[in-house]
Amino acid sequence: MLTVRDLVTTYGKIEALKGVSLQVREGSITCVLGPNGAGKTTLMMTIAGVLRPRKGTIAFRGEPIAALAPHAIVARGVALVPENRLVFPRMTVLENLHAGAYQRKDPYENDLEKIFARFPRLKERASQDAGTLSGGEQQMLAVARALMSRPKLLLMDEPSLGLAPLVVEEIFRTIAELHRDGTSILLVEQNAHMALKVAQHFYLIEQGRVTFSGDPGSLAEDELIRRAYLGSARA
Amino acid sequence: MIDFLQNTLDGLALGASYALLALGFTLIFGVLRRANLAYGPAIMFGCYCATWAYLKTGLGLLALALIAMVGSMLAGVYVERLCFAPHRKGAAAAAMVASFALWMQFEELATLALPRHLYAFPALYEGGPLSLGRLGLRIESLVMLVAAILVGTALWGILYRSRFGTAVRAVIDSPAAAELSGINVSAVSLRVFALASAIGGLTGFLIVSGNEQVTPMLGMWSTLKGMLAMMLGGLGSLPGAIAGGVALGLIEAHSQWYLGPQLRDFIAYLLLFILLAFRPPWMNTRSAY
Amino acid sequence: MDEYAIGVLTNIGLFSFVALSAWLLLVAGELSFGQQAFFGVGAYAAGICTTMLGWPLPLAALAAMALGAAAAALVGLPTLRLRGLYFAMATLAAAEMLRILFELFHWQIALGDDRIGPDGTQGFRGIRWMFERGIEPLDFLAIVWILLVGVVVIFLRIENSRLGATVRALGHDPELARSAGIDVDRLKLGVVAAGGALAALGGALFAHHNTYIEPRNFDIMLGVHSLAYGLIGGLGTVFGPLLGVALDIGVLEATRSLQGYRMIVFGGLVAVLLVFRPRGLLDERAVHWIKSRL
Amino acid sequence: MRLTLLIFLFISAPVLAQRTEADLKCNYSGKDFIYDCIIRLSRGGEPLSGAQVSVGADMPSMPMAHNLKPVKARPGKKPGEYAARLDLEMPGEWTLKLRLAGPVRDLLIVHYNFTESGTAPRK
Repeated sequence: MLTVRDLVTTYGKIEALKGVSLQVREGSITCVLGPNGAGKTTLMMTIAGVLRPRKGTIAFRGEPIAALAPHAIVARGVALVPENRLVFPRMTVLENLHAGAYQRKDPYENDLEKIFARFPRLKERASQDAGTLSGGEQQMLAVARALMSRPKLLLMDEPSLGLAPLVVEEIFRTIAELHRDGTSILLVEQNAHMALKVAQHFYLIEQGRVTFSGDPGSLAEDELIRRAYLGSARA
Repeated sequence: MIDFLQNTLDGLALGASYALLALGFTLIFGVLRRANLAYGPAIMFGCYCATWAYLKTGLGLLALALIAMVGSMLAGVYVERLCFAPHRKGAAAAAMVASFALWMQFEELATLALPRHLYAFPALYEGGPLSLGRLGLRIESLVMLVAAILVGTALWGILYRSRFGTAVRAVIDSPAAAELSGINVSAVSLRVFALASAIGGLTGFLIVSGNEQVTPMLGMWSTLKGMLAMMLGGLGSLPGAIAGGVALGLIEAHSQWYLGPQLRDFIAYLLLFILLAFRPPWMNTRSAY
Repeated sequence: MDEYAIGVLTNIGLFSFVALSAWLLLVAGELSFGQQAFFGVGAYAAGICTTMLGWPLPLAALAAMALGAAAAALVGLPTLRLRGLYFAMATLAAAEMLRILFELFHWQIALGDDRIGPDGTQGFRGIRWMFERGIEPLDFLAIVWILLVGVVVIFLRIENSRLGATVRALGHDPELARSAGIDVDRLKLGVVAAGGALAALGGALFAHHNTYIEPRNFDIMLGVHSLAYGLIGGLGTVFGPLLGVALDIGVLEATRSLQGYRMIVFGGLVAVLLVFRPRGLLDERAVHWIKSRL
Repeated sequence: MRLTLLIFLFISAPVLAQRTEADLKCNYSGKDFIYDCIIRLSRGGEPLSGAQVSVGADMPSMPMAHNLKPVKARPGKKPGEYAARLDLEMPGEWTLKLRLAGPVRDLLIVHYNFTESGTAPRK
């Protein structure tokens, strides 16, 4: 579904991604782990079109999308739930959802009902300003807004960041449900333990390079977690 | 007492024109986070197009109004494409100085096309003022007030009752989130810019036909008054723009009556300076360009 | 050199002072639309000192600079916390207030059979200290440029000193600067005051070059032009604003053939230039590139 | 640069020159912003003839940016009269600087309102 090959993204002279390649198969949850500053968020921002890659290609269902603007990529069915959520604080929850569906031409009323069914708390707070929601609720709203654009592939950048364990449970339950309903997900996550429970495939990124990829069982979890947080063992 | 009421009435009418200007400024500021110094000159350009058309063909008021709006809109889009679209991230100073450079262009273009320092413009209404008891209200002022109310409600309707409005407010609230929600931020900004310029063109037309004359100073005047009113009402808020415009109109009308024209401007600037220095709550504290 | 060339070069020199002051604030991260007011304060102060109090010009210029710095600090103090457009509009309001005060300022003393001194909108005539000393336009041009070179040398020495670095740090990110232990408020006030003094020096020289000043000389156009010169020339070096002034006034003279279309061509050029170089011709990168070549 | 200049800077006694009066009348030549002006100079009531007069023009707003070529005035018909043709950039109010050389050295400022149709002196 999504093929990324030799992606190089730079901030000025600093190479944040030094040739990253990965794949997301249709209907799967693929997870990207790695220490802070490894380039995970840069990867997501590049796929979503916010950052322009210096080299390398990104193909979504065979079509190159590296040069497209974010709104064009969303139109093709790739939606990003950004790090720190990025909701519209001074607009109501309902308006946030409407904004998410802005570029859709078809009537999306029934999608709205489905979203509210999946996130009952958002229905309660529908007419409340998004800025007044709790962290967990804002995260839900960010996911819901992304879903309003009816994505085929959902990019999630550290959804559990700064949330209470109870809320993180709820987030991952939602991710599992979305997966069951057929949405492919590319998940960047700090919480390796929770992520590995839902992912079918994962990549490990350190200093802008993929250093390991495989299925959850292929590497002992404690070894994986050590490298995910502390980086590969240096000689 | 009558003077007070009469001044208040005049102040409201003047405030209506300031509110319209401030609305245009705030719309542009909302989506771009930049002040457009060429906003007034774009309006002046539109009014000069209308004046030129009037001199050459003697068209009716309605046609002239349309020409003024379209002229201002075209000038506005030209400014947006050259000064604001290329400076998406950062470079706020560059965008502002670039808009100033275009201000100079518009001003020279105007004096080239119509070199005389002052041109007559057909009056909006030939008859005398409406008399409400012992107070007089010029018809042009009434039209300006009605226009301000109509434009205000129309804007409110667009922003709060239409899909495009939701997208505009999304871009105003957070451009980054809007882009990720599938909203083409630069297209929305361009359309908002055109809308704000059209409002400006209408305002310019009403001012020019109210005064029955057009001068190149209209550019500087509307930029200054528009920004002043926008800041008074709290940067970036549309209701604030209307409130700021009306407040400025009232302040100027009264201080002109009691203190004279020079002190009128002085009071307006002093008030803004004090407000900026002591930051009342409605002045949102977001650092803004 | 004929009288015309001397006139143009003197004007470029005079304008550079107020462009430098706007540039200084730009480098410190602030947009000011008000430097023209301090240029005016300098002009009036120096004019009064020489014509009405009989002081020699150097003393009058120093007094003008002190007054310019004080006026700038007076404007800067209450607006210290403001950033971006808020600060720009505050300086604009303050400058317009000062201009209106100049219009209301009447103070004349009798000298011989007529009265001299500021007379509101009628302006301030007879600032003839230079003229009466038999100082020819060429000599005055030398004075202006010697002072300007002096200021530039001071700036160059500050540029690569610690003070220069802290001002630039303030310009890029005041919060970061604050967290790095820089007293942002005091530094910003200092920069604003220095800008005021610089503009005032230019004003003092302008008053004596023109022998006549009036409030309309110090309107917003002068302020926004100074800001534009500072940015167009480039934020990377003290020569930026000088380049900006020389380009505008110099080029404008050279293109006399364009006559009516000058501003249209020049305005368009400036806008396009800023698209490609938002920090001006001689921005930080260009300066590093040049330095690496020297 | 003459050394004497530096000494001059510190002498503060103003030299009281007797006042020269200037009267100006300009009319529009018909071509874009070109005006023919007659300057009448007098000192203490007597017409002042034989002076070299150069006329510079500037505008009140942006005073240092309107650099027009100073024009040498030709002696006019009557004594103390001088004629000069001014090529201005645009109509409006200009500040004219009359720089006198020769028997009398002086610098006079005259305001003049150059409009499209005719002209009218301010003040």
